[in-house]
Amino acid sequence: MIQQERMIVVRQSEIAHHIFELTLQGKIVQDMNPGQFVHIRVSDSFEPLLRRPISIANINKEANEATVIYRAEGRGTQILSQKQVGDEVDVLGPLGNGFPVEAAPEGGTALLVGGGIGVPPLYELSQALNARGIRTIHVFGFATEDVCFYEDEFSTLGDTHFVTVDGTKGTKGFVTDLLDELKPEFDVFYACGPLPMLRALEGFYPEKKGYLSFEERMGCGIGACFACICKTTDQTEKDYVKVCSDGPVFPKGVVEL
Amino acid sequence: MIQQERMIVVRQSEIAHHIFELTLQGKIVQDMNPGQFVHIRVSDSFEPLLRRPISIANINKEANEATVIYRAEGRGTQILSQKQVGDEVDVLGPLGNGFPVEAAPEGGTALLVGGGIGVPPLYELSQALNARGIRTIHVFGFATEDVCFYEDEFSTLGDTHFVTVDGTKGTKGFVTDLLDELKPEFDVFYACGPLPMLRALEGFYPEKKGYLSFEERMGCGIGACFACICKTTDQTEKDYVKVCSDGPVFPKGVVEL
Amino acid sequence: MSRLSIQLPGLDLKNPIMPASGCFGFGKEFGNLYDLSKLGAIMIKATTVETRLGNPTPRVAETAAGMLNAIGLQNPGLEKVMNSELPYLERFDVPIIANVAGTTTEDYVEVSEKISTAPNVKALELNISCPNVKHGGITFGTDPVIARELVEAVKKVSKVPVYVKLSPNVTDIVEIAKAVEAGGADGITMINTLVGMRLDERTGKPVIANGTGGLSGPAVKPVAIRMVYEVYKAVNIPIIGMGGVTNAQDVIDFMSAGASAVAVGTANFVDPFVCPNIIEELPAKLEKLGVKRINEIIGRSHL
Amino acid sequence: MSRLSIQLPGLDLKNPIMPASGCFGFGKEFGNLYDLSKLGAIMIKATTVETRLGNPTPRVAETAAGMLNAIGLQNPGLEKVMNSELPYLERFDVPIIANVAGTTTEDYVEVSEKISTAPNVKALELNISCPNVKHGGITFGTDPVIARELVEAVKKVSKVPVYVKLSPNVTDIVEIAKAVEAGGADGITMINTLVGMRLDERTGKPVIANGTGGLSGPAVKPVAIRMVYEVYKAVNIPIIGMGGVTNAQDVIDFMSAGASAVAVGTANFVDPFVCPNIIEELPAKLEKLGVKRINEIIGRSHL
Ligand SMILES: Cc1cc2nc3c(=O)[nH]c(=O)nc-3n(C[C@H](O)[C@H](O)[C@H](O)COP(=O)(O)OP(=O)(O)OC[C@H]3O[C@@H](n4cnc5c(N)ncnc54)[C@H](O)[C@@H]3O)c2cc1C
Ligand SMILES: Cc1cc2nc3c(=O)[nH]c(=O)nc-3n(C[C@H](O)[C@H](O)[C@H](O)COP(=O)(O)OP(=O)(O)OC[C@H]3O[C@@H](n4cnc5c(N)ncnc54)[C@H](O)[C@@H]3O)c2cc1C
Ligand SMILES: Cc1cc2nc3c(=O)[nH]c(=O)nc-3n(C[C@H](O)[C@H](O)[C@H](O)COP(=O)(O)O)c2cc1C
Ligand SMILES: Cc1cc2nc3c(=O)[nH]c(=O)nc-3n(C[C@H](O)[C@H](O)[C@H](O)COP(=O)(O)O)c2cc1C
Ligand code: FES
Ligand code: FES
Repeated sequence: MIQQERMIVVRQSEIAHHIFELTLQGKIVQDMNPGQFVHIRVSDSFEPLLRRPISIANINKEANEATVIYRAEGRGTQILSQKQVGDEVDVLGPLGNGFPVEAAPEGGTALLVGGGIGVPPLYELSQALNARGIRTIHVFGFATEDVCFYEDEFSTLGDTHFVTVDGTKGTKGFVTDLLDELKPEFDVFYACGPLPMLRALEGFYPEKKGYLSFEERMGCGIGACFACICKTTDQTEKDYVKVCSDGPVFPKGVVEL
Repeated sequence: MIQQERMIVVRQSEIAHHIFELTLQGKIVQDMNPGQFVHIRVSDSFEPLLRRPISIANINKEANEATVIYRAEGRGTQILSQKQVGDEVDVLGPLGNGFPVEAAPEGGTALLVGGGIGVPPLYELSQALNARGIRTIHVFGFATEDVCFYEDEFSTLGDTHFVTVDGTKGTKGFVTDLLDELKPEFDVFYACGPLPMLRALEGFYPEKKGYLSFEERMGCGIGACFACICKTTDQTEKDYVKVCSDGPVFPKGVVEL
Repeated sequence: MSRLSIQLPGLDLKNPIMPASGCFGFGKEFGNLYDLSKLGAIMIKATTVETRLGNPTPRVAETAAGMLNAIGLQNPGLEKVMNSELPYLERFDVPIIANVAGTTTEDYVEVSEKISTAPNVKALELNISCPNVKHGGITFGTDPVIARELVEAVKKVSKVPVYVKLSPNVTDIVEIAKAVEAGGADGITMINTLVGMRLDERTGKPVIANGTGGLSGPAVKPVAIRMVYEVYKAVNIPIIGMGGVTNAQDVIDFMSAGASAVAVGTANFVDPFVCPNIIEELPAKLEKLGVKRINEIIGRSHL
Repeated sequence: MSRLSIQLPGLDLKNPIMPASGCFGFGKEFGNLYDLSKLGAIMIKATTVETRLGNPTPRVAETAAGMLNAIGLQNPGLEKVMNSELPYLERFDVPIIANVAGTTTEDYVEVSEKISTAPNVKALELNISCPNVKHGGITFGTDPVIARELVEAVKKVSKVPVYVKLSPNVTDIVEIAKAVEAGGADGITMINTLVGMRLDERTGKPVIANGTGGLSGPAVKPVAIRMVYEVYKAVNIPIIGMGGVTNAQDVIDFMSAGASAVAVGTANFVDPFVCPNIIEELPAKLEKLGVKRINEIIGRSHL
């Protein structure tokens, strides 16, 4: 169930250039699933006014702790990055529908493709898949080496490959270049990242099941304001979907890219 | 000279109900005089947007420290009251023209009349007068006992009398009631407090020199925006004065009350 | 509760608080968060004759103490609203105000005639002021003659009282208010959003795909209060005020200026529980003001 | 410095930054804080024929990310401005834009004719938009015909280029902009303040003695940007943009929308050093955008 909670900052650190890892404690952690997101109000003032949607990167139900990883770029995320251990953060969540872990066949292999700040939700997903005995292959693209993160964390879960636009880490280029080269064997793929990446992936593996996680500017985050809609390819049944409440994860082919 | 400085919070405590005493350290302390005020920006955000004018209650030039005493009531002063030791506060000052200490004759007596949150600037004034060998009598009015402050501090400087509207501390009534009763002997009076109090005092001692400190809603605080003007009684030379830059202290009779 | 109750044409309000149109969808999402029967009323999303897909995304952008939106009247269309959306709301003890939009007078008439027969629709709100629709809509809100004619046409067919939602993007809002009153409007709701724009810092192009968007949130409250104040002086029909309401004090302010009830828009995105929270805070606020019943403060600015 | 320089009718600007009228007095107070020669220009406080005492206090009130003011054109009058205020500013290497206000056309003509002869007054800014003056003023800004006639009358007597300051409180600002262009205006400055109101929480009465006041500050920036964007498309004379500018990014935004220079108002109260600070920040901003000279970004939103 969606709840609003003043969660407590348990840890916060900068794990890459302007990339922060923030762990929050609160009871809404119990309801979280991989691929869902939280809507964070970074300040009690009117400035900034709107909440910020951030994916859930790690869920620790025993400790009631959830971790998010975000880039502090604009005004809101910068304020968030200044929160200290013990501070309260106003969180609305968990929101949206996450990745269908059960879509991966037992004993099978899942390919996880991430781009930049789209990588975080794949960490909880990878853990959930591994917990079900599914092998995971991670192929992640970043702009430059200094914004890469979680190499060790992902490596303990499965094969992990990095590609950077400028070649400062891993191979040089985009994830699709690396996928062309690696030709991984897998049963289902999951992806989160910038739209051009999702667009490139959409038709990349025509015969495979795939799930894409989308981003869109949001108002409410709960499906009420129609800010975050995407057109569907199949305009007969439903003309559009809402990223916040129908998504952010959709089976490939659902959203018009 | 007026300067802008990020002063450092040295101490802050609640000394009466919602009344805070805040000590700030910075080099602009060197330029401060009794009766002047500072214009404080309580937050780097746009909310609240405007600075808050607060009188200087104590000046410690050796330590580069100045103290202000304020009531945390509205949004801005509430944010100010949450500042911790070590935090920075954006201060513009010192502003305005303070109390003319030299208006009290050597060896003479000064009557200091204050109302509520108008009392703070009289503390630095009283010290400055005492330092010049002038005897001070303090007559202060407050709403209730729980918002009274600095009784000990003033008592060490001179005779100190409190009056409260509800009679919970000192006599019951207004400062003018108490003055009627006390019939203090003095050479010059200085007053700061709500307009009705100043108005009552204006004609109270027709034969004495007196100085009144005014409050008005401010924009710039430096004389540029014409927000804080008061009409003058003598409309020939100057039609109006600005509380922020011509005042906040004016000889009695200057401002139309 | 009668301390907070308000009687308006067609509307028996438990309290003067209602979510504003477009900020609450058709209620379902918030119905999962709290009991909608707590609300004074609900203003549902604008309904048009046909399904509308609205504008391309991005549709929202943040501004200082406010936000821009250009949703573009996206809605499933009259039939689906009546068959799939309104029935859900019947389970709650709350009157619905149906926000009606369109491109032509005929559009407004058709939607009004039909939607006013829905059992829980107790009033209409004619959206003659949406700044995000390219054809029509906006002219209805800026021309007093056209506005009056539209109201007259709708009044002929509506089974429930008709409120008209005014645009703040006009030189003289009082003129429009008087025109819709003359046309037979039972009440006025105001204000809709101010037309604004935000540019992308890097490219310099508008952030919102539509170019301009409607500004809402705390930033616009002073403009809204001023307009409610002016219109209250000029008309004899009740006003439902809105624009930047986020807490109980804002409600007091709008009612002081002359509103008989208050709608909450953008604040629902900041805090989805804002409406029930305000309702809970109101009695204490009234206590502090020494006011017995909330209707006593309506228009007190003018005393 | 030529990276930031801008050429406008009558104005040779070192940089496109100038304090907005009414937010900088006649410069003296800020002249004590920094060297005014750093500024692109200075827009001085509105000047009228006779001394004006302005409105009763309180004259300002804070709002969410903004403020209201109702100063009421207080100024010492034409003669004193020319004899006591303008000469002080001559010691600085900075062009002055004289903000001209009045109640009748004759007032505007008289002030314009005389003040345009002052050696450092390089342009006039006709304030046809001040919302805080009861008689006249406001009508000039909302009626295109009257606005045009006023500009024509002033153009006949002014020795320097004439800019016209537009009011945002209109249904169609483009119409007014075109009218003043047709009347011979050399440039447009925009926007003046939006009419707003704040109520006292306890009494419910307006905080500002005048009742309404003009809203300025970051809250209005989206409205200002939208209007500059629209007017830029419609006229061929330069625009000096303003409304909520607080930093170098805001300057980039206004110029992207179509402004050739930018004025800073309310922000001077928040940070008296804001103008020189922005001027210092601008080159780095341009660097980041890969722009050589600042005039390259004028109107880039429209490309
Ligand atoms: C479902 C979802 C999950 C996300 N998960 C993550 C994550 O795990 N880590 C991460 O770093 N980022 C994530 N993002 C992007 C993140 O929401 C934006 O980077 C953030 O909102 C920008 O806020 P700001 O204060 O830095 O920028 P500002 O420029 O101050 O933002 C202004 C406004 O634009 C919105 N906005 C700006 N960029 C984006 C964007 N890319 N997507 C949506 N809204 C945006 C903001 O929410 C705000 O309303 C996610 C976005 C969505 C929709
Ligand atoms: C020269 C001068 C000296 C002052 N010295 C002191 C002092 O030593 N201690 C103290 O507690 N107070 C003092 N005040 C009053 C103090 O400035 C206000 O209480 C304070 O600004 C209120 O801010 P807020 O955030 O609590 O209220 P809000 O309601 O958030 O204020 C909203 C706006 O109104 C203005 N405002 C509200 N009340 C006043 C007021 N009484 N005077 C001027 N502006 C006001 C604020 O500055 C702000 O711009 C002084 C005022 C002046 C003009
Ligand atoms: C996302 C969004 C969508 C809106 N959609 C509508 C709408 O469909 N019909 C309408 O009359 N007003 C619509 N509005 C305007 C609001 O109902 C309200 O008039 C305005 O937002 C001012 O109130 P606020 O500041 O509390 O948001 C919308 C506002 C927002 C923010
Ligand atoms: C206190 C104050 C006084 C003003 N006085 C004038 C004036 O005399 N003439 C004028 O044309 N504009 C006046 N303005 C409007 C500003 O010049 C400017 O157009 C407006 O404030 C928007 O800019 P900002 O948001 O940067 O303040 C005044 C604004 C303020 C805040
Ligand atoms: S953000 Fe409001 S519907 Fe998705
Ligand atoms: S506050 Fe601006 S002149 Fe005094």
